[in-house]
Amino acid sequence: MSNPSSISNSVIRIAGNSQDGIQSVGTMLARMAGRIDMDVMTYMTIPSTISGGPSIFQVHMGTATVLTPGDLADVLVAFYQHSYENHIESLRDGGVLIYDDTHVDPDLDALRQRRITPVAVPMTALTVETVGGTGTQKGKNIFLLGLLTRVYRLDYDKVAALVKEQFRGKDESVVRNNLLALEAGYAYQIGDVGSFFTFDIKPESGETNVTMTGNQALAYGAIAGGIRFGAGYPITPWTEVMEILRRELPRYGGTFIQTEDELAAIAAAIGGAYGGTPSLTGSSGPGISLKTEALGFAVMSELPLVIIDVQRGGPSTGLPTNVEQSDLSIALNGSHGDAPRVVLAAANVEDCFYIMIEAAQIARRFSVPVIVLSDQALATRLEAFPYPNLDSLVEEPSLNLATRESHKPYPLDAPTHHAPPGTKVVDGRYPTITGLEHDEYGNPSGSAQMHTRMTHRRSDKLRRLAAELPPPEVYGAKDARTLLVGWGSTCGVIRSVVDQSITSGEPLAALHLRNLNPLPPSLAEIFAKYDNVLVVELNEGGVNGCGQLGRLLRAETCQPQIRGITKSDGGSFRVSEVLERVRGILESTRRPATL
Amino acid sequence: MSNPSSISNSVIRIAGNSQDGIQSVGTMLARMAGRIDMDVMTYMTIPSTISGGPSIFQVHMGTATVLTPGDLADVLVAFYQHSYENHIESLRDGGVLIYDDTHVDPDLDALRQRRITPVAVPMTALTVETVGGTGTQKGKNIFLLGLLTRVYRLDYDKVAALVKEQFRGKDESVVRNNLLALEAGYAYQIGDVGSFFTFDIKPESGETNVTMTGNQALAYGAIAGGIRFGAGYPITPWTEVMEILRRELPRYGGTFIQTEDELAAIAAAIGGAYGGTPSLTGSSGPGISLKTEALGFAVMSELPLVIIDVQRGGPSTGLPTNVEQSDLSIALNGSHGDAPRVVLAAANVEDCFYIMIEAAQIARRFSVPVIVLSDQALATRLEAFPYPNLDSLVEEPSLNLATRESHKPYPLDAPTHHAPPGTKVVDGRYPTITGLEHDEYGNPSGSAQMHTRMTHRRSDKLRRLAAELPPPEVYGAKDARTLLVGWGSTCGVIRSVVDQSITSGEPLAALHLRNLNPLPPSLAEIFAKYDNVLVVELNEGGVNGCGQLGRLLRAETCQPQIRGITKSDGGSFRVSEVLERVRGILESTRRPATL
Amino acid sequence: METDTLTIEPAEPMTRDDLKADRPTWCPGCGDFSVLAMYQKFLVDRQYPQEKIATLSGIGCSSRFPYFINTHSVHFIHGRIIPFATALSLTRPELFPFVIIGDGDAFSIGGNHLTHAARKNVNLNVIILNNQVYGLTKKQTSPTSPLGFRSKTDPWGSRMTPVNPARQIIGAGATFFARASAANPKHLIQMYERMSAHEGFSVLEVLSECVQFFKGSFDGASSGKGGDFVEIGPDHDVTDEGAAFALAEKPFPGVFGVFHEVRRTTLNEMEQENIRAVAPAELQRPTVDKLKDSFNRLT
Amino acid sequence: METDTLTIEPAEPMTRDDLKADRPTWCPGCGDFSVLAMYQKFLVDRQYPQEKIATLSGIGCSSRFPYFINTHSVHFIHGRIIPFATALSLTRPELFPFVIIGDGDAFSIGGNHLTHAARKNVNLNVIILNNQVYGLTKKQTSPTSPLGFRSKTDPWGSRMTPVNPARQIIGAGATFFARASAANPKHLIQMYERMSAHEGFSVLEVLSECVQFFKGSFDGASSGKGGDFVEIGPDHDVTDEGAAFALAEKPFPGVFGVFHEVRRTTLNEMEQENIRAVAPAELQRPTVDKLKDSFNRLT
Ligand SMILES: Cc1ncc(C[n+]2csc(CCOP(=O)(O)OP(=O)(O)O)c2C)c(N)n1
Ligand SMILES: Cc1ncc(C[n+]2csc(CCOP(=O)(O)OP(=O)(O)O)c2C)c(N)n1
Ligand code: SF4
Ligand code: SF4
Ligand SMILES: [Mg+2]
Ligand SMILES: [Mg+2]
Repeated sequence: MSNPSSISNSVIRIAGNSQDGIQSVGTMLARMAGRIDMDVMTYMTIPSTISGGPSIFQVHMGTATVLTPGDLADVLVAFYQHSYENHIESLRDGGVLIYDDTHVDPDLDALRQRRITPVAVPMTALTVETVGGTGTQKGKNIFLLGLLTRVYRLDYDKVAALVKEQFRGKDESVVRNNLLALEAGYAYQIGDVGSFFTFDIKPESGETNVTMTGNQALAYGAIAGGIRFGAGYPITPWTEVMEILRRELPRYGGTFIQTEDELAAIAAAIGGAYGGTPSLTGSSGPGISLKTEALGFAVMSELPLVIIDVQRGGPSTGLPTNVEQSDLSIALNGSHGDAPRVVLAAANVEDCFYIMIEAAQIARRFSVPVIVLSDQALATRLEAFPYPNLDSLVEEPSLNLATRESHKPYPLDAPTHHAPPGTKVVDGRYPTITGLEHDEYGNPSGSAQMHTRMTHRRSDKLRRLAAELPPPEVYGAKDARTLLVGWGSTCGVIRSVVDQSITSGEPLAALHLRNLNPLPPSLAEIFAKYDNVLVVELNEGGVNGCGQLGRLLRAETCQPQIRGITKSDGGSFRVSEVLERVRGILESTRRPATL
Repeated sequence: MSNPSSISNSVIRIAGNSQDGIQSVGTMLARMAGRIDMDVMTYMTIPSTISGGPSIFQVHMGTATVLTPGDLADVLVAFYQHSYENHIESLRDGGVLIYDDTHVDPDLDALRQRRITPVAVPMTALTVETVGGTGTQKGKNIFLLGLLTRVYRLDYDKVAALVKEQFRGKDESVVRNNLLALEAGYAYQIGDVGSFFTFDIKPESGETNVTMTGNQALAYGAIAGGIRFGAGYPITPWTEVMEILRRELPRYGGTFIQTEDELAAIAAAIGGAYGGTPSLTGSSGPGISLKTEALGFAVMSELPLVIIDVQRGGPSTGLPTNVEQSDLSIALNGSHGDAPRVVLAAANVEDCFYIMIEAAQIARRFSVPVIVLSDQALATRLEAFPYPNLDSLVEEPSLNLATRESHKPYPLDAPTHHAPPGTKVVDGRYPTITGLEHDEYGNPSGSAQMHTRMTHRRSDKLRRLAAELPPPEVYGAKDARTLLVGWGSTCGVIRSVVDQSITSGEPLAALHLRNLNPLPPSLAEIFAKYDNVLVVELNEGGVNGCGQLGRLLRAETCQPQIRGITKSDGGSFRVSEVLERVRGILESTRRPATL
Repeated sequence: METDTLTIEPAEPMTRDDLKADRPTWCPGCGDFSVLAMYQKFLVDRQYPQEKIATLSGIGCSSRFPYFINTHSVHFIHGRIIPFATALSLTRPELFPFVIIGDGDAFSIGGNHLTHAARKNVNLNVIILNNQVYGLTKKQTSPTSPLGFRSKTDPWGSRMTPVNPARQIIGAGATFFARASAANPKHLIQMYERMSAHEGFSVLEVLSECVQFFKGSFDGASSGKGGDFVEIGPDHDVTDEGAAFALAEKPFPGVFGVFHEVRRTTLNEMEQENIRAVAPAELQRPTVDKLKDSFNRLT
Repeated sequence: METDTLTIEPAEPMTRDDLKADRPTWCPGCGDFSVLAMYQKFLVDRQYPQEKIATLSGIGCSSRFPYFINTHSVHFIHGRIIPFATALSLTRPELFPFVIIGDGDAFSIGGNHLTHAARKNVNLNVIILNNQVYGLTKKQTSPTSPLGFRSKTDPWGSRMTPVNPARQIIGAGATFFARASAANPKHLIQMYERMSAHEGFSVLEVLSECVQFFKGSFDGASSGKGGDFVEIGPDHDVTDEGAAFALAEKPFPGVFGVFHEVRRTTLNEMEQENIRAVAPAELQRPTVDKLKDSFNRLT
């Protein structure tokens, strides 16, 4: 792209130290985008020490669909020399570099060669001057927000309103100083911003968006889904979900407790479910491993339960603040014995909200544990999405203690409907809920026939659920010979790959799986139509390059054209990276034919 | 078979109450068989209450190969009416029923129709008379042993020697009374035993056998493999392994501790391994689930460790005293993240011994955790096998604290060799062993490249091990179109199925897997030669009827002719059952072709 | 939240027959029989509505109660019933849950949960059937096995200082601790009464002989067997923690009765506080309206 | 069993520089810096052979020690380093292992292991860096957080009775317990000395301020900050458990020094007993011969 061009979407990367408040300015920018009906997606890195350190916040916003946080930035903001050095390669040729010339000394020649417009702004100095600070750098981020409001021609008043909201409840002077900083940034003579690019802002549709992170969406989705009890133990990146639920559930008459460890947390959640209260637990990596014993009890005893796994890099303590999709295998197989459970994976932040409602419903309807997979990228990413139709979505949970004439907790000829204690049973025979193999009343049974039938009963739930699922939709080119298959947070990246492939003349199609256990129907028929089925996922590849989902799909369909595009580097996929890998595979599979 | 026939092998089922000492008479019979160079395999059930109750002990012995505990019995001994009623169907037509006529009143007509020879023996009364007992039934089992010595024409003196050994250390009078009971049983005029059948006893080859259970073999295999530290928590059927090691290890200068739970047990075993002592832990079902978090640490930190899983019926508390092969999935996939570990499964009791030596070696050579799968059937089954060549097998473990010039615990260009504390490092840089992703020295690293390379390093161990494995051998008919694939304790049954298929004109072949992760090479090529690959296992079948191994093999080879023969009824396979299932599948797959 | 659709006949009093379920599979003579019988008698005496009683166990011989009593029951996993019951107690305060577990379940694998529940003063009744051995797995050393006890994992006799239940549980912050014996059913039932009357984390240790693997273990506490069953005297101040610790230090077979009973805010009350801190009008508003408030802040 | 193939120059004394590793990533001002510095000084003072020191941690800010000290080190998983270290202590008695963990690691997820190790009197030194908060996960309530502490999981202030480390650890049977503060390095190093001199399960609680999430928590124990650092007087009898419990009950900030020190057979000694019970000649026989004995009994 050359300047000045009119662009509908833009990627801004703010690079500094986390102490500079780059997360809060990025969040406000994203929220602003959401408010004026733009698509938006963010990406941030977490500094390696608790007290902070170098980090970035990237905002991809625009009126055209935003599916990824962006590969390369259009605008890079560099607060420090290290910010400049580490991130200048992430700025596209022809982009704009805004830097704090108190701290940054760029190589102007190199920039010129890459047609980058350097814009020196004495941010630290001007902020201190405006706010009258003491040399602490508070307000610098808001100054930057003003500057970006100018660059992107955003509505100043709306941005100012956002700043006021942000500091609501704070001291009067804090609000005033920040507004001063905003104004100073907005007023700063940055040069001819029109020469950078023209940012298209469409008239608003009038529809409202909400802007939140995946962790927030999971928590509010749980409440919308009727969850009223939860238990957890802190671990990154799951912690935020429990912190929100701990704070919010009492408003709904519910309770969330922090337990002494993850083993207690899942035991408590099962106890809550036994009591008839829709319940959840959750964790990340190590905590999920610890929950697998009790998970097996939930399967065996047929109690409804939702378990959230916000995945991070593994194995063991691994990479706590990086993304990876390597918990699919444990989600499917964790716990000894044949222990069928439902596994769902959220595709994006919006889906984090809806999938929790769905998970709670499935858990209740089938009396089964449901694992919801999210990941570190979703957890920390902001996205704007249409305000959900809460009126039609939200169900008021109620405790059903209706008296029953008789009750079998494990009827061989009917689905389980848990009768919580407090339920009177007129025939006087009360149920035992158990982890031992049992007869219909929950009494221990070592009978061969009973174990056969009960085993079948437990897995039959998944068959019944599968029968309800619609065949998954294929996205992209009708004439594609290659299908990309994905799951979880890579959804947007894969769609972008497909979009780009279509314009680039090597058309691809894509299929995204939300239901991982049971899988939706018709996969074998769909796959059979393609020469190549490439399963894109963030974990390690084995046979045929297949990762954890790839191997599952090979087992399921036995189609050898299933191959994997995987990586384990702690980062998400970039669009260009996937495209390149796809091309590589297509070339290598084509080659033998031409020899 | 009609009487009198000459048979080389015989199955005896003793049915009574566990308090009657049927386990000890069965064990002596098996040991006797082992001593005179017969093959032998036993099977027992465990009463459902602690204080005992109805149970059986079955002994299959003979001079022809014994591969299973036997489908139907040639001789049934029934102590009580319930023993007779519950087990008469397990006696083959034409067999011999020996019953205690104090307690049992058989339906002689029905027996006649099935050509069964009923032999009434007043066992209780005669024992009381002989031993001068007080009406307690002590000695009844030894009386029976005498009786069977006569029926099978065993060497009386050898049996008497065994009885003496059995009561070694007991009071003089106990030994005497038991010998009296033995003699009384041997002397009892049971009628013309020659009319039952003639039991072929070949001259002994002079080679010595040992007779033990799978649990014993695992424990002694661990010692032979150099294990000198272990930690565990009791759980059926694993407990006996830890009880033996607790008692035996001090004799070898080693230690085994009972910890407060399974989480502590594996942590301790990893601590032992860190100290440079070959270490193990183990458990069954629920305890295995609890160990998966720390298992991931052993993978990440690359420490050698052996983990025994004596499988039982699952999920959850499941069926603690029944057999199932349903922990393969957790053995392969338990623990979050990509956590590659080695998985081996013992094929029979003899193999329990050898596989432990192998596991300890692999753990040490590759600095990796190795899971050894056994199961409840192996755990409680007696088998006789040739006395191992201990001189060539046993290595004296030694702690290598040789000073190193420099040491990287995780070198990118070389395999890990753990340097336990006490190792001096001349360049002064000491290693950190860690569960976080790390650089070569064990310092935390979030670098994309490092995670990629370290992830690869960890799974590369399995690739290196796989490259060493010989392609598995196919057993059975050269011209077979159907291959049975098995793993674990069903090895003998599957071989029997193949043997029978060959005589019955529908020839089958079989392949047994001991290495489940990594799998041995050439499986795809081998499978490709067969129209049907039927994976026989004791767990639940999904797609194409495939169980846990079946699904793995489908993922690995993508060959749709892989089907499953599975069951979850808490019992092992019978030969006839597998044959029938094979025929059923072959018919159903043939049908479309003939339509 | 409760709904009760069927109309019920005026309730007949609950009898012990109503509470009978499967015949216990314990060994003949096992102490647990008497603990069960007295549990049934106690429930009948109290006339709790049958459907509101929950019998909750872990894994072990003692944890087989759920099969032998006809109430809503749970046979959970080994060592984790305390957090399970904590959740039930917090979310369903109108129920009458009783946790019944063994010494291994309580003090070995489940020790941490017991300690934390005591500290947080969860409103819960916990009955620990102490037979000083692992019964179900057939004779391994338990944390309460006495010095010198020969088990399959300590064939040479255990040399580890056993857990002192009174000391550990009171030390951890339990607001009620009492001790009874299966061999003295009359006293046992009194202790059930006292325990159930207490609001807060209540533990009742019951010595219950394992005749199969530790026969005679409690003869010293049985007057019928030449021992002495010493009850705590009326001058013991149950609110005096120091005095309770002193009782705990008495040598085997120790004393029986209520060691300690104090009132402290329960976790249940604290969590209810959090709900009560929400304005009643706010609590009554429909979920969807409250969710909208949150979403509106996120536009 | 040891083999030492390279011949080594006569050892130079170990210096603090030898013990330096990566620069700590703790927040500036974190109490853990001083605990580390004194740990290094203590090791240098004692001149343990560097290769025989093992620094063992769980997970938490405090558990980052292994990266900041140049010894054989282990950064294990959350809450389980005690059984790990138990095995190391049992199997490699010639080493000098130090366990360094946080309050969450020790008392929350790891509470049961701590209690059982104390009961069994494992010969081990455990240093608990108590900052009364979860640091690494950014401010949740820890078992030692005081009443009223506002965290992200108790935004309205914690209402749970905190664990009293001295009471819990001595109560569980630890044979050594001392208390120190990161803010008083001179006293801290004395406590390292005392702890390391003790044979048996030794716990040293060190108050170590989390300046990021609980600033000022220990000002009350710091004379420089208007508080009082009260040392235990010479007339305290460390063998008197009752006296130790009395000290444990002193209100915040409590007292510092050695609360309790007694000698009891260690688990290490008990397990060595089992080995020593084997005749020395038998112990010396090759593995293969002993195995043959067992196999011969199984023919
Ligand atoms: C996770 C797990 N570990 C181990 C077991 C095996 N197990 C069952 S009961 C039990 C201990 C029984 O002792 P106790 O709790 O004292 O009960 P008792 O049988 O003596 O009444 C053990 C170790 C299990 N079921 N689950
Ligand atoms: C099994 C497991 N659960 C949770 C975590 C997350 N986690 C890491 S450190 C920590 C607690 C930190 O508190 P503390 O032990 O007091 O150490 P501090 O950071 O305060 O020094 C938690 C919950 C984890 N790593 N593993
Ligand atoms: S083994 Fe012991 S505790 Fe278990 S039922 Fe028998 S006597 Fe009771
Ligand atoms: S968060 Fe607290 S404990 Fe952690 S390094 Fe910072 S100050 Fe220290
Ligand atoms: Mg017990
Ligand atoms: Mg802390």
